[in-house]
Amino acid sequence: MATVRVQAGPFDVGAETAALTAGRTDIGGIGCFLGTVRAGSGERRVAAMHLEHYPGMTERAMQRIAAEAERRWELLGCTLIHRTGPLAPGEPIVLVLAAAAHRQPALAATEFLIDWLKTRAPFWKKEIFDDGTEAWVEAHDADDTAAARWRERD
Amino acid sequence: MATVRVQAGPFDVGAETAALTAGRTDIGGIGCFLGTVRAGSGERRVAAMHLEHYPGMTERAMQRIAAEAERRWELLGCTLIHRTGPLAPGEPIVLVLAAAAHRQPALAATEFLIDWLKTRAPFWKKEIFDDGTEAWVEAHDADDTAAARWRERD
Amino acid sequence: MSEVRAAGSGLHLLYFAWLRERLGTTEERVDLPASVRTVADLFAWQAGRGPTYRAAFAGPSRVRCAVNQDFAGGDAPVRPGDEIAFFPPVTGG
Amino acid sequence: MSEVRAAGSGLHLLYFAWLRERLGTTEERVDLPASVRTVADLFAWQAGRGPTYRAAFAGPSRVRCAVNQDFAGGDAPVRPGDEIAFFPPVTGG
Repeated sequence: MATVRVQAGPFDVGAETAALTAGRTDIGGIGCFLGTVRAGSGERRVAAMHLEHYPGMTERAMQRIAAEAERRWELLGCTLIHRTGPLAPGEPIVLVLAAAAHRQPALAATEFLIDWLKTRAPFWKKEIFDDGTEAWVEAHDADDTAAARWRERD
Repeated sequence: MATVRVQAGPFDVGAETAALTAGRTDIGGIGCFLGTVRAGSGERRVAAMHLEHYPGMTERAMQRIAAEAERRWELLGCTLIHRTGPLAPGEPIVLVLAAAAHRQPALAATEFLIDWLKTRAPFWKKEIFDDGTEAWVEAHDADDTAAARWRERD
Repeated sequence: MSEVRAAGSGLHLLYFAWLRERLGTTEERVDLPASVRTVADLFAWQAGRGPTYRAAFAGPSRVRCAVNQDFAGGDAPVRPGDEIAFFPPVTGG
Repeated sequence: MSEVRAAGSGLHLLYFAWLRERLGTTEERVDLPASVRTVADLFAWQAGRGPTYRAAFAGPSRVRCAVNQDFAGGDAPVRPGDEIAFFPPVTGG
């Protein structure tokens, strides 16, 4: 049931939401998270972001994450789209949509999906700075902590 | 900073998201909630929904709810749009958007905004059923409970 | 936020949703009754206006109130010129 | 979900992100070393391939592993034909 896509090009939030809800009258709420590239606030500004991924495993991991959300909540639809390749500051990176009869499961599933995407889908971000240097983004403990919340409630 | 609108016509999720993020490179995440009209699952199906509101107070209440979210989280933008008048099953009723540097405040603020909108903004829903009967929707204790979570954390 | 005040020395009363339908009234302008200093007083006064009003406003009422477009409890003062709205618990969102 | 298996009797090794850059290798095919039964064995074998490999794979390594496109811990078995990927903790989303 879930729509899972890995793509280089941009996505259209309105079109994806419309596709998820088209012809449905059983959906009461759609939760959504849209992640975008930040330029950062340090001395070096991010000039570009490069998203590397593991083709094949990425789609499998995203399908599993969606399936786990569908196991935990009564979802009426779910969309995960993640971009790869070069991205400019301000551009969208990731889209999560979760539809349900009521808002609580829709919003909880949205939070779960982005927490697990950040810790269980094989993507890696490299920042290219305006001074020409570059650095792979380090994994955040906060992301592991956020993802671990969901294991505890299992 | 918040965009607050009460309107009869539909809204465009993609356009509202784009407006919130246009030209920004400090936003890392946008949380979103979209509420839609359910046809219901009982014997009587909802043929139409009618949204009544209190013009003047509605906008004030929505501005205050947005201001409270901005007080609680470091938001980089926030949009609240609520429709009024007659709506068909499947149609969008309400849109909440909250932008922040990171996903946690964006998603927490989104949840807060819809919880408070449901309990503190003067809207009333009437359901018109396919058998010609109609009924005002009753307030849910669950909504009060959801909204009360945020008072406790104050 | 700017204060909302209806013009005049009486009260501007508004009704919404099933309360509006049941009372058959959208809005009315009334002189400030001498007995009314607070929202609770106004509920008591409304309850004395006949059986339909009594059913809505007497006892443990399910009706909510806003004074000058802010939610108001029973203790809230009522003053000449106030815009006072009565309605069921809200159900938007 | 269908099982992912690389063809052949050796191992198909993949490297991502800074590990790929540091090792200068995107992928390689190796014969299954006799000493390797598990992912932990494979880390030990990799650590013996020179200083760059040792820095990445020896001791308390920050490198993660997937066997046939599923995250795998040190105990996970390694079999002929497996596709085995090494990479830093993920940072997408």
